[in-house]
Amino acid sequence: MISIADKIATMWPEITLFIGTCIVMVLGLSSKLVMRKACSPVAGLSLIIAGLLALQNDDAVGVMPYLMPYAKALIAGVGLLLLMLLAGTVDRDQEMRIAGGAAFNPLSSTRAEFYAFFLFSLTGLMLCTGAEDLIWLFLALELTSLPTYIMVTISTSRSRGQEAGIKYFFLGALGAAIFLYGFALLYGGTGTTNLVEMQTQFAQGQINTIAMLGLILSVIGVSFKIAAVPMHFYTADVYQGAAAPVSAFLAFVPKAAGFFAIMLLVSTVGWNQGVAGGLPEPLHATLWMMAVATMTLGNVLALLQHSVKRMLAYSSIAHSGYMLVGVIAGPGETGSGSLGFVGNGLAAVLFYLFSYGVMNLGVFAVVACLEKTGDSGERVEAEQVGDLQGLIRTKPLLAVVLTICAFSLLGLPPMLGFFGKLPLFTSGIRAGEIPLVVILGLNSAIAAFYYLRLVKAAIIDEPAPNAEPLVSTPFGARTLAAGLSAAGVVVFIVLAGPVMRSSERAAVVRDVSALEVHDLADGQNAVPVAVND
Amino acid sequence: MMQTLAQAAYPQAMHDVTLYHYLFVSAGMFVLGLIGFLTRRNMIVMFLCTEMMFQASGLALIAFSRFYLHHTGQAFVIFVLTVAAAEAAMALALVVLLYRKHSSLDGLLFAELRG
Amino acid sequence: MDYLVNPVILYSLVALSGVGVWLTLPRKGFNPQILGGLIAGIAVGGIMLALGLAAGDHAPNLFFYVFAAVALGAGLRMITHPRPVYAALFFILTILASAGMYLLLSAEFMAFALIIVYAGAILITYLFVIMLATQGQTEDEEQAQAEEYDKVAREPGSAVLIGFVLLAMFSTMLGRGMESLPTPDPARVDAVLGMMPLKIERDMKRDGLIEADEKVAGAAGVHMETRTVDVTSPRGGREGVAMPADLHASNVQSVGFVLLGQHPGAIEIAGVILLMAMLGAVVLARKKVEIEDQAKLDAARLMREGGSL
Amino acid sequence: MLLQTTDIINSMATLAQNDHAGNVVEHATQAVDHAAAGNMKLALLIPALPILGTILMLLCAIFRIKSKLPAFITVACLGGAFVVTVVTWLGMGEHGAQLVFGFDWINFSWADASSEQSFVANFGLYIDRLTLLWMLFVTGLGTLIALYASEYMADDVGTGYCRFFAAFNLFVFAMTCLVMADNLILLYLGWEGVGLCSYLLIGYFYKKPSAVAAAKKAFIVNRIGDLGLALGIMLIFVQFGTVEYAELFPKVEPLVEAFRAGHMDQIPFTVQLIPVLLMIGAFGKSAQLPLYVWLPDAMEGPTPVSALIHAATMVTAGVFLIARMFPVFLVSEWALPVVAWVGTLTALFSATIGMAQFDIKRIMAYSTVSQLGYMFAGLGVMTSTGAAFHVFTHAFFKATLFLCCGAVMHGFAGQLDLRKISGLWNMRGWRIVTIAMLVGSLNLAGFPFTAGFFSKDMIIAESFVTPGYSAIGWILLITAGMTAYYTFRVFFRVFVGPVHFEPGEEYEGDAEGHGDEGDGHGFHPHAPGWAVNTVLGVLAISSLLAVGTYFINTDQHGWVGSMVHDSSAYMSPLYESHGVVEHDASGHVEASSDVRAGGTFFGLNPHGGVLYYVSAAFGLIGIVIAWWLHYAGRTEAATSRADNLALTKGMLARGARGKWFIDEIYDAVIRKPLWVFANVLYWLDQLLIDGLVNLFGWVPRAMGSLIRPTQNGQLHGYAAGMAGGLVVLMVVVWLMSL
Repeated sequence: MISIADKIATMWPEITLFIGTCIVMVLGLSSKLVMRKACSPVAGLSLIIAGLLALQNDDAVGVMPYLMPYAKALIAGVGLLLLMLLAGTVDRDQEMRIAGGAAFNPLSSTRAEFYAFFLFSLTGLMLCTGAEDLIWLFLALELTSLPTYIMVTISTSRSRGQEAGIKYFFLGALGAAIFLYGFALLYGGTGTTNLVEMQTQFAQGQINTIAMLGLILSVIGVSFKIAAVPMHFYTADVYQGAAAPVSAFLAFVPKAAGFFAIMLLVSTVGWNQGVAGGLPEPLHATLWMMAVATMTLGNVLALLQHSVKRMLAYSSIAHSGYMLVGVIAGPGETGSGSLGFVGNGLAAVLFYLFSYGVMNLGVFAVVACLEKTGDSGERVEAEQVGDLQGLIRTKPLLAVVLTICAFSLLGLPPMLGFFGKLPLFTSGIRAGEIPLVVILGLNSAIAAFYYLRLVKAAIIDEPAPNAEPLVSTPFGARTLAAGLSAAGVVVFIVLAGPVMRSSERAAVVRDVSALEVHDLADGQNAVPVAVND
Repeated sequence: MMQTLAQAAYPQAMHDVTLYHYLFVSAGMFVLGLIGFLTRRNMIVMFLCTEMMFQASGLALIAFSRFYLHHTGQAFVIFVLTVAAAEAAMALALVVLLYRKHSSLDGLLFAELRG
Repeated sequence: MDYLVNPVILYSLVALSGVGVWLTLPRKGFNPQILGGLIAGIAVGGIMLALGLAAGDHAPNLFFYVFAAVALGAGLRMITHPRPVYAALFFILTILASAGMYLLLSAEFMAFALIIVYAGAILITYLFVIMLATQGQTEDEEQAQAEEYDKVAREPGSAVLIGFVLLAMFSTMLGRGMESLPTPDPARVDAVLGMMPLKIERDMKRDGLIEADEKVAGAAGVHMETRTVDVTSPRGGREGVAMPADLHASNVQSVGFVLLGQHPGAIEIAGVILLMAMLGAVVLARKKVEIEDQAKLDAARLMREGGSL
Repeated sequence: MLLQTTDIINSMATLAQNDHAGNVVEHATQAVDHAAAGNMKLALLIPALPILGTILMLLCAIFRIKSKLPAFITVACLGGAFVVTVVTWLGMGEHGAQLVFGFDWINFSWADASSEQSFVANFGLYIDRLTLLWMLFVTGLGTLIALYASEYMADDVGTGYCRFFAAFNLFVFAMTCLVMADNLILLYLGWEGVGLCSYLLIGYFYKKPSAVAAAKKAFIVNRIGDLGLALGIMLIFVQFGTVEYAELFPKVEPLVEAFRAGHMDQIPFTVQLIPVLLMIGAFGKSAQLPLYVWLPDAMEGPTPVSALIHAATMVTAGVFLIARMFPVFLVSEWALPVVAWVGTLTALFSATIGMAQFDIKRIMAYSTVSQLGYMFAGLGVMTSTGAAFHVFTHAFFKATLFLCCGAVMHGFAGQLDLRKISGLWNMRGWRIVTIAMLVGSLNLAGFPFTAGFFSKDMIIAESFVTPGYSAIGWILLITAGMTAYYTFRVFFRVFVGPVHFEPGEEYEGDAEGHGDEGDGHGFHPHAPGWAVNTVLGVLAISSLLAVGTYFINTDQHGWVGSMVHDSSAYMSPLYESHGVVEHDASGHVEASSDVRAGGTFFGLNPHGGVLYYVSAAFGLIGIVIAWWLHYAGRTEAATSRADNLALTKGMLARGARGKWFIDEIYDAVIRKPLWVFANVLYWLDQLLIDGLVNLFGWVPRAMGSLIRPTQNGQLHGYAAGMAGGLVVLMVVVWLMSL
């Protein structure tokens, strides 16, 4: 166990974010517009500094020793894009009234808190990546998700936001109760909350039933965050009810936290405990069924949607299912016979998180950029697929962004999403999960239907004759976020190499077998036996 | 009093059969909380039920902590209490907000988003 | 110890208690709550009895059964009582019974913390909110206070089925894992004592094992393997003075060492969570329910005119 | 792992300046020459020019150019690519396969204790004669079709025009990637790119619901095939540790040896699985049973697109894939027989459907499917030369045929029904079209001494030679007769005979002047202009001249044979082991001295020339039947409306009756049974195969509708769902731990 001083040395990014949070909380309450507007630059600055600090750090910590630099830099990067997208989500009415001459009333402003929640949540996400202990992991997960409940609720003044908030919060609490019970049993089955000790203990002997039950309960509970079946129910309602930028936030931040947590938890048992290698059978069966159900359910329900946000919610479920394939496949052997990145399921998940974060954000950004006039004269998001018809004629940039990102989400070569999905396939094959890979392939084919529907609406269809004209939101930052994510999808086709390399390094799981070999060598002074072949 | 209350004189090891009794009660509390969450429509009571599920975890943690004769589980419970308090604060604020709007605490009022 | 209780008996009793709980849940018309409660109580009591018989000498003492009965009974009443205030009060009872079990488990600090923090603070907040949210306008409405949605349980059948299947699974798997749990190490209990030479010195002085002018030679002078201490004094030190057998670190001391020694980072995170929760509660509490209609129209007009921030 | 950004445009510019510094990377394999010469690096221009064209098209679209400029830019780019291809081919000399390195694209390597491994897929070109053969007709025909399209699409000048040519260029680019790639990943990129562009092009008339549906169908059916290819590629990497041809082929070599020696047990099962997966991809792209359904529907696109897709590019991709990966196919016991039989059945099946159609473009579509069946059969019976030769000749004559149909369609306002047009030969300005059509038809029908005759014959002869495949030979012979029949049915109906025409559905004018719109009054077909005529002339002449290639390099089965020689598709060791030595093509009568272990044709050597007479006879019989049924004695186009018109006016009544008489016989003896049979097949096709494909679309939706009620918006329902799911998983875990 490392000392607290060493631990703090790995936490500078989080500390930076927290300092940023404190500054933002104060700035947002200022009566000066310029100070209030400084909230997001300050948040962005703290994210940039946190990202840079994360890259500096290279201490090996926990069961996935090198996860932190990659994951934190990824969080900071996608966080920056999300920050741009979140511009103007709250306080729009109030700022308009102030612009119209009303006095600033700090009691009705939520800008400070909104950005603070944003940073709190990212802080929690970063803390997840460095978790060495169940207690730490539990708190980090809660810190990640609690602010998102409030963000959803206050993101729009419409009652749908509150409905989304209540569903998200209550079901989230239920999920938290489940994984907390799992953590308790995991502690009970091993006698320790420390993940490294737990891993060593698992590697030494049979896995206790209580520990296995705890592990499975934890994974199922945490899968609420990644919106996997059976914890997926909230997803569509919440994504639809929240404002589009917040939905984009939900599609990345809790999902990333969930995957980090699941990877850390599953790493403790490792991928060589099954009868024929791989995960232990009960855990394998659970994850397998979850993966299959998740990707299938997400895709088939997405087919039926007319709301872009709902469709993206279900597709987000499906993408979680894809990523679970990587978790099932595991990191693969090291040493000879290793396939490296293409055989490493965890690296595939980490890389997919990156590509999914970028490309999914692009589509949400397009929705966030568009508004139409609602029934009672107020502006509402243009979230129906039908609203996007003929987008290429009115907003060509957004239409191109939508097309690129949708193709990428579809996994069409040579888009980034293709390179994200490829290692999931290859690692699945490497792990011998052929049925799973076939289902994954079929699901990718199903996904073509609804992503192409988006593209068709935007590029091919004519706008309906009596359609409300679409208006851009007056936030350049949102358009910038859209453009940047589309550019990211294209640029990282070529630049994917370094990211893949880092994700492969980040996917290293602490090697317990080496310890055992070492112990054996000490114990019985093994002599190599000539094998007659 | 303390010595009579305590199952086996601390720090002697606790038998695993005894541990099982506590775990059974803990599982029972968890399940009761779950049933309450599924059947009660009053949002405050629903949240009370999640608190009960948290308490079930707490009881299991303390029992294991006693079994292993160390105190990590007890420390865990402190954090569970903290998080439960934080969640309760936010949940109650949310519920009050919704009550002011709808004058009802019925969790089934919210079914506009579906499909 | 694959099964403490014959699985057939266990599962039938679990099913029976499920039936009992199902009967207890409030519904319209015929409402056999008392009967249901009795059935559930008898069934759970049967399980407990069977467990106790199977455990023989190792069965927990009587207090456990009392607290368990109170905890589960109050829990059942909490989820069935139509009035939220009573539900909260019954939950407090569950908490108190849990605290009792914490005491049985030698977790005194957590027991009292639970009562003070949880039953005393958090649940009182709940009570406030419930009273705030469900106050009847006039006394006539007192009867109507128990609102319709509180009187009837939603889909009790499926909920009970889900819950009790889960209970059966849990009890089976928990029982199966019992025998292969890692062995606890009693020596670790007092490991923390080695870090408390002053406490040892104080206790040993009280017991007269060392003289008034002798001092324990710091943490390095405590040998927990042999339970002896080295003492120094102006008269020349002694080595290997045996500690009294009943000298243990108290529960609070041990928890404190674990908390601050092993999880200081977690405490910081917990602090951040509490700050965030406070902020969240404030934001939600002051959020206006509706924008005034005029303001809404103004905002809409500004938007139409292409106003920007 | 190293992945470096190289700007393709920059590297192109460097190449253009003939700057020899850098850019050529030596791959460490012995089997392949590395292009050190400057003219080989020039080959990078072949993919670069079409992509440049795409970029220019986008610029045109941005600047809203409303002229034919985009078309001519496209022609220039593709023509340039063609010239570069020719120069590359001439510069090939006697070299074998050569690698040309473009830029680093995907390059990971990782080292471990025992070895260094890598996953390399660079943007590099693998140039051997097979590649060049394909590129010659892809770029050549692409240029000609683009020129044709410049006139054909003239009504859409503006944004649509730019969109069309942008997709056109992208299509050719994807095809060059597919064909010239030096690794399977780049091939896959091209493969998917071709699919995407076909989606865009088929759906070009996006206001027509049928076009959109057809585009979607094409895309989805292709995706099914692509899944097979993708899995195949992954399996190749898993099995052989590389996706680069230059490294792959040497690794397959020992397995081929093992196969030849009969040591099947030395070949892992997974290796035998690879060709099956690749085959699924090829079947999808090349429209073979059961995945051919998209191709006839793809007629909804503009005709140049049909020509491009059907004649030269997309559909031959499957043939190319199998030809390129031939060594991999050789190590499987079942792969090639399956290919042969699927091809043969496809050929027969679609020929029967083609006989019962009235839409001339659709007839050509089914004939394409049928001819592709021939090519697959050729590959299956291991005459890759024959298959490649047929691809080559087919490219020319099918392009001719399609463009002729397009000209007719264009001239007669979308009319494609062969009962409603007649006697083009006698109309002004249609002679070139008719002649071109005749040339194309002769080729397709396998008329003696046309290129199509020789290429088809090579496949049929080989199937008689190969033991166990004589049934295939017979089916192919019968199909050849059917092909001749339906080809000349179109020709006799539409292009010769009495003059008659009715405008198609696109004709809208003159309604107020006559009131009887639709029967052709006031409608004036407009004859094709210079661009179309030029293209048709060039194509007709090339189709005729293509026969000449058969007599070049006769010791290697003609020029195409020499192109296939030295490529991966040529398998000299196996060739002899199967008892098939190259026969002397210059003298068919010269029976090879050793009558092989292989099959014979009634005791005669199939390569000995006897089949030339037999297949010529089959073709001629088909033509004669078509002549008798559709030309002889016909005085009026065969539409009932035209008949009625003739009857009421009392004119030409006898002729009409006579025609009825012919049609009665035709109906009773041939057409009715065939019609029934073809309709049964068509029905099967619609119900079974289309049904399967539709099922693929329907099942997920149905599942979705079933699951949807769980998303009822109720908080408690969701909670119950979560808890219920938890319980289900717990029960499974419990059952597993029993």
